[in-house]
Amino acid sequence: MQSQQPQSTQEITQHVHQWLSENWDAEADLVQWRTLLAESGWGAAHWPEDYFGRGLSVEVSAAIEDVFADFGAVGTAQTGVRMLAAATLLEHGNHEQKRQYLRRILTGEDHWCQLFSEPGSGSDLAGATTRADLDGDEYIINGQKVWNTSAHHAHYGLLIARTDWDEAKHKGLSYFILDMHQPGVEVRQLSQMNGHASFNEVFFTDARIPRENLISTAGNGWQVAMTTLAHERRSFDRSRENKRVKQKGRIFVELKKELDISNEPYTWYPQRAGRVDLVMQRAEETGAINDPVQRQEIARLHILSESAKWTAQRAKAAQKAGKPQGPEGSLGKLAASEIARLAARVHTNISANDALLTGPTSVHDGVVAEILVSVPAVSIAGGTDEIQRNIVAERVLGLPKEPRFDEGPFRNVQRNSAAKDTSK
Amino acid sequence: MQSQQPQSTQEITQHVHQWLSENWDAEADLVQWRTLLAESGWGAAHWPEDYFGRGLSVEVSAAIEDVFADFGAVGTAQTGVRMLAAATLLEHGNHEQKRQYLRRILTGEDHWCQLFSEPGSGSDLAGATTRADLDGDEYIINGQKVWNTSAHHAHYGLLIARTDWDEAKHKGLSYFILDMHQPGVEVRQLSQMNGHASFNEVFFTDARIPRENLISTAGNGWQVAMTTLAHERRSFDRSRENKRVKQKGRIFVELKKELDISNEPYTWYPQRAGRVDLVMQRAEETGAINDPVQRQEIARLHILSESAKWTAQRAKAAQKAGKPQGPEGSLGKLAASEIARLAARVHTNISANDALLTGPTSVHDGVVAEILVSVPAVSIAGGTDEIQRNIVAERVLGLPKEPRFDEGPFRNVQRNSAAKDTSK
Amino acid sequence: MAFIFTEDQEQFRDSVSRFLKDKSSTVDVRRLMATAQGFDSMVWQQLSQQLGMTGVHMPEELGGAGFGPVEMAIVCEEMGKSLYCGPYFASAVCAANALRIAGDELQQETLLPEIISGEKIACLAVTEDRGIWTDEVFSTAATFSSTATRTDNGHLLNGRKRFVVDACNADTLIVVANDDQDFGFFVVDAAAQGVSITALDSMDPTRKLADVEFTDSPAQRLNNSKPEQLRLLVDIASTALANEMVGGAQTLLDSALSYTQLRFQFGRSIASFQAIKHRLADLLLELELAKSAAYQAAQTLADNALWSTNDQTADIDKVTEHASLAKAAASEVYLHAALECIQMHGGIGFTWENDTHLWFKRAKSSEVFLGSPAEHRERMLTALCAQSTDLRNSA
Amino acid sequence: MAFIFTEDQEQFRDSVSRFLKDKSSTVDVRRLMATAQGFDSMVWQQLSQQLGMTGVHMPEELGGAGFGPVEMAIVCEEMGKSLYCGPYFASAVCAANALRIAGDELQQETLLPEIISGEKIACLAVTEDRGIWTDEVFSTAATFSSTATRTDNGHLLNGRKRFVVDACNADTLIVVANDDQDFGFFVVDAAAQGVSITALDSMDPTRKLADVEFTDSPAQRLNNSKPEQLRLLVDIASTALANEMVGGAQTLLDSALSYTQLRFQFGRSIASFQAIKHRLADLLLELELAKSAAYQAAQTLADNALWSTNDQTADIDKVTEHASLAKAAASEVYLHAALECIQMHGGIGFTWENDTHLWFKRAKSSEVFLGSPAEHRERMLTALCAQSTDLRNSA
Repeated sequence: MQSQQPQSTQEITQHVHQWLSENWDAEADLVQWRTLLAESGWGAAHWPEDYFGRGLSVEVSAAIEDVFADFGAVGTAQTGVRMLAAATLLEHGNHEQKRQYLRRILTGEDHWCQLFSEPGSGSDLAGATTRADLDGDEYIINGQKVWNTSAHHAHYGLLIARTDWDEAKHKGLSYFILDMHQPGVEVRQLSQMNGHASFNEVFFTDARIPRENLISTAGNGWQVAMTTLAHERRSFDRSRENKRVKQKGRIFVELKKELDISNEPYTWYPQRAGRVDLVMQRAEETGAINDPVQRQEIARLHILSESAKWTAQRAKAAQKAGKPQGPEGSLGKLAASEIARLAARVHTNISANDALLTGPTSVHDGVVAEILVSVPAVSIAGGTDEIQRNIVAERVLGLPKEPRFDEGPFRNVQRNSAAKDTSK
Repeated sequence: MQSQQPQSTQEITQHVHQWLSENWDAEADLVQWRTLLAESGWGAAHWPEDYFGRGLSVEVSAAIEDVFADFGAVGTAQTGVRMLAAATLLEHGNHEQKRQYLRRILTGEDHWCQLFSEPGSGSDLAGATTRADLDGDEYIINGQKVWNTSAHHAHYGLLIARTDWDEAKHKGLSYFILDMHQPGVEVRQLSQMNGHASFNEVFFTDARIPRENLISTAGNGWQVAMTTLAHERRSFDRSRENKRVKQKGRIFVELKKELDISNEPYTWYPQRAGRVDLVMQRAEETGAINDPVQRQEIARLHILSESAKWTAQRAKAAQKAGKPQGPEGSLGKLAASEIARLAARVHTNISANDALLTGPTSVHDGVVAEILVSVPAVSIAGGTDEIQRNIVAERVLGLPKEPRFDEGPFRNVQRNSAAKDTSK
Repeated sequence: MAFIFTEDQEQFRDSVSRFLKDKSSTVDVRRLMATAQGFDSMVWQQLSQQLGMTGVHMPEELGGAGFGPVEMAIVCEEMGKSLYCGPYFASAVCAANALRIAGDELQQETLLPEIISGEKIACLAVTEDRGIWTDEVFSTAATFSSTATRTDNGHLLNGRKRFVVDACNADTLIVVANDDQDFGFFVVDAAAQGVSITALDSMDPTRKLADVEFTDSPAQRLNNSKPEQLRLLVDIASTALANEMVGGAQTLLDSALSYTQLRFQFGRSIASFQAIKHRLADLLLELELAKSAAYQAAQTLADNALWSTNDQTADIDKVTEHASLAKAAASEVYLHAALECIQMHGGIGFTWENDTHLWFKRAKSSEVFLGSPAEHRERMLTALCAQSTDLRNSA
Repeated sequence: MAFIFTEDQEQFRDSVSRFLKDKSSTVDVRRLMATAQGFDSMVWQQLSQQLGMTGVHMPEELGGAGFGPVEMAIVCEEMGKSLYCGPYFASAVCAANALRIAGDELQQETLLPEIISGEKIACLAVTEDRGIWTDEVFSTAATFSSTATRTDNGHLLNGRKRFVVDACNADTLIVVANDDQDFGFFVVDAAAQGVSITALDSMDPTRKLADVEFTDSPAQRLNNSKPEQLRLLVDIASTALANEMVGGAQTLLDSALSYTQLRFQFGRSIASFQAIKHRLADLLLELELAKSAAYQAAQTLADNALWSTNDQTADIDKVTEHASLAKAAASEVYLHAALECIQMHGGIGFTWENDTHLWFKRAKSSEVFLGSPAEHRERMLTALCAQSTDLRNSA
């Protein structure tokens, strides 16, 4: 870490290549290897030098990751919520917090989860009513969170909770690191209508957080949460890591275990998107491709999905060219909902009764039925279509904002009756 | 009028039949005949005895109208806005107002129009900004009205105008009878996108209304207007009168002239509704009936229009049976919009390029093109679909009302910039 | 109903509704859908014998109540509301009507009373291969690969039927098969030799499906069998299903109405957002239209002496037109209501714990059962065109 | 464009846009649509000669600018935005491309320069009877009742073409007709003997239509005529029209956005009502998708050496797929935008005085022109299936 920094990207990547030649070992212990990475600063080169990085630019850091990939070497742990935790700590944590958590984030020793959404505050995240009451040197936590991916694997949770009920909604929240392994925290898996269980509910009954686990200051939780959410939107590309695990060596066996855990909630996501890729094949298998009425619907779906693809490419090309983002950049999620809904309809019509079957005798292992019972999630997860339309209308088209009914002390804001109890 | 009232409906109708045998003359002068009707009380038998009626029930009055129809005799004038004027005067007018206007309403000598909507207040009728300022014994009127059917034929207008700008929106309005034949009143016909001109604009520049033409009290205009609007919804069945004019006699020639004027704005209304009745014929003429894709759309239209018809019949049957009105009674207008829109689509597809033609060489005299350019009015006229959906959601489903932004003194309510000028 | 239900019909509906509210809560539905049988025999017995639902539309002399399709449709609508799990549709709607239409007097007297009383459960096996209710199945020109061969002791049945509703629970199967004439209806004992019933795993566990294979299974021909009766049976089944579907859609709309008013976000109930309000108004419109169609289809069946295809005054084209019209309309609103109900519940609407998915899955299985909306629109239009041709010919 | 327009293309668009803003205001449109000619000759001359719009996609050696379909599409989009009235589509898009594709070198050199310079106006006459652009017209197996008979002095043309855009303004007609081989493209002078042009009254007075009858009219065969060129011409015209349509839809969306924000009812702008906001968001989505499709179709034309149907590397199925995809998508969003724009204007949106109906009528005439959305979806899918067959065959 104290070594002289080379100047050009090429020099750096050559240096990293050299370093890997000297240090990489496919038979190493995964955590030991990553500990070495953390200490060398090459595992998170864009992080500050004081915290396991080298203070390099994000672009150079990406080039270094490419070197790792080309070399076939395993990098630091990047799956799940841990990188959101790291980004949030790097921006808002104090020195002790950074020293305490960042290394084990990189090594993958600690799993993290996000504890933001609540049964009573989904679209309206800032309406959280989980309470954190200061009692001496500890905060006492009571309430419930939901939609917490991988909470059942997590050592730590990123929690927003209300510390002040007399402040306005966004100003009474605080942000904490919560130790998940304590008696007052109960995690329950939440089954979905498609039979999968990608999320958890987390219940707090007098759970405790030492005062030093408050991130930033009390009442500043919404600002901190914004950092976490901003990084959530830069979704992690799992394909690279997933490809790597096919390599040989002890370290890849361990890596595969880690990835299996992080991929597990997402196995049904291709079905959720409607499996447009399967449509023509199914239409030929069933003969629906010869039905003029079905052809119209298949064509509509093709038009929609191709247009959405080209629209995304337009947005990407404009961004790459450094142009201001046009409206096309904000529409992907709404388009995805439409595609998925139409695809479900088309698959239903193509497969007819066979669309219902889920058992071993079913078509393509029940994939059509899984599409049908998964698609309704697209227009809800990650911000409902209604919220998306508001965003597009207000931010892209510049139309007036919704009138506010949640100003003034949060204690007086109307909210769900179930959630009201915690405010007493 | 002073005659002894017979007791049963049958006795009354026999009496009327006898009276008609003695008095009816197809060669009479129309106004003279109706003057006789007004004086006899048989032309509006449900009106009070003091005002050209006999104080009978609406049901008996309807039975009397049937006798007139069976006998082939002409009744009192009932077209256009005059019956709304009569209903409003009967409920809110004072004795002098009733004596002055009601007789000539029945005889058809006076034409009336409604002066409610304004360019700046369409859906929001109570947001009217036409002003009426008291100046001695006269109100001085300035402002503009729009969508005034037959205003160019009218002797009198039913006007709502703002007399108090410091009261709340609904409380600052007053209701007047305006003499249309005066220098400060200018009527302009308003052309529509389909080439017809069913409506007028009316401009007021220091027009004058004598104080005694105020209906009810100043500030009570919205309540009075509600009476007019309630009667507007009970739409007049023109078919009976229209059939009658085929009879022979001088009186029918005069009647035909009257009806031609009142029917004139409505000649394109069948096209506005989408002409579902023409669909199968056109589909057979063009061969579209053999196209599986077009058949689907034709079938959708048939399903929609049949279902809407049955839904209306359900509502009617329930009403007849004295049952509380179910949701099915409030949906007709929204259903009509959907039917018309779908019908326009189906007609376009059936007729293809021929759908565009309007000239003498066109299909069925350009009726398809007239459908296409008329249908967009259905979802606007008589309350937009958006207003209808609010009504259904709030009154039928009991969902929360829209938040209000127009309370307090009307002077301070945000409104269209064009309309703002009149409030100074 | 002539656009309004009679007082008697309303009372009957109330009693059905109260019974199902008590016996078919979502707790019951969840319990039963997890079982292989899928229904509660005790409840079945009560609704058949105490309330006479299974025979409401069957003649009094066979143990029924002597009412008609409108009352049968009322039962179906209420069952759709509560998502009743049981073989009513298979046995009382499909099989009993098949026997009534195609059986001769003796066969009806022998077979129907036990089905009407609910002591025996029957089902109707029609579709083969992919379970498609195509134009061919809808028409009188259908051919089936299942065959019934005449022997000295009645017929022997061979073939495979797919997606047979409640076959697993049936004592008696009514099977459509080719014979030496054209095709006809055959009665097979579920326990008879060569009958193999395989339950299917369906996304909708509230409606139990099975494949049925016959290998030289002894079968009794229904003696009045005629090919055109299949069309009438599809009409009856479609009408019943349409009524079931509008019932289900009503429950979904009610659920969305109640949840969106209770649910607060941003300091206001989400039902106060115009986007939600207007969509609920649109859904109400669509549902009321579909209800009118479902009711009308039942009335048209009642008006057209449906129990006899020999009746010259019966307007079978009108029956088919209205049945398929209702099926198409109800399918679309049911699925629409289910999707809106999930969407308006947000994340919770996608969970297993929330009840919405139970109706969503029934909506999906109802959409394909008896043929897709597009197929029924086509079928409806064909029947409609046949009428206008008739009108022109008679004019 | 490869998903982004180049700086040059953006500059070209700006200059076209500025010109049209100046020369094709709605005052101009209203003035011109009321005339029989329907366009302003002076403006036509300026846009052809000063701005080179008519030849932007034509070779430099013939007087064009040497650019391609993307630049042509830019002109069309901007003309759609301002509802430009004039024979650009008929002459520069349809007729010029027909000459380019089917004419031999000499014919191009003789005929194209004057069309490129705008001195002469040409148009393309294809459809007959009801003006339907059916599968047959779209395919290479089309037959036409118009015939071209070979004589010693060239051909004599007989037949009737319907719904010919801007035929009334044309100096030269390019006519598709059967000849002794199959069918081909024929050049006819509008002033030639036996040519009778009858203007049609159309609901959309901004696009002038006419019927054209030929009686022994002298005609010159385009010497490289091949039946499959008609398909390519439909692709080019569909792509151009799709770009024109998304331009028009953009104007309608802009108009709705601006009006709903200015319009106050109930003390708030109607754009603050969620019902309006969400529908405008949906319309934006639909429009951006259709724009992407229209741009892609132009790019695919550009990428596939469209000027020669002999080019073996050209993926004509991809060209057709994208052209019809774009036409179908643009037709639907244009009409949708027009209906929403009227609706959001309320009563005033239905008046003659308000400009919305001008675009509404163009949306309607564009919907049927070159074939309906359903026909283009079918055409697109056929082309798509041909590609996947090719892929399988080559794999």
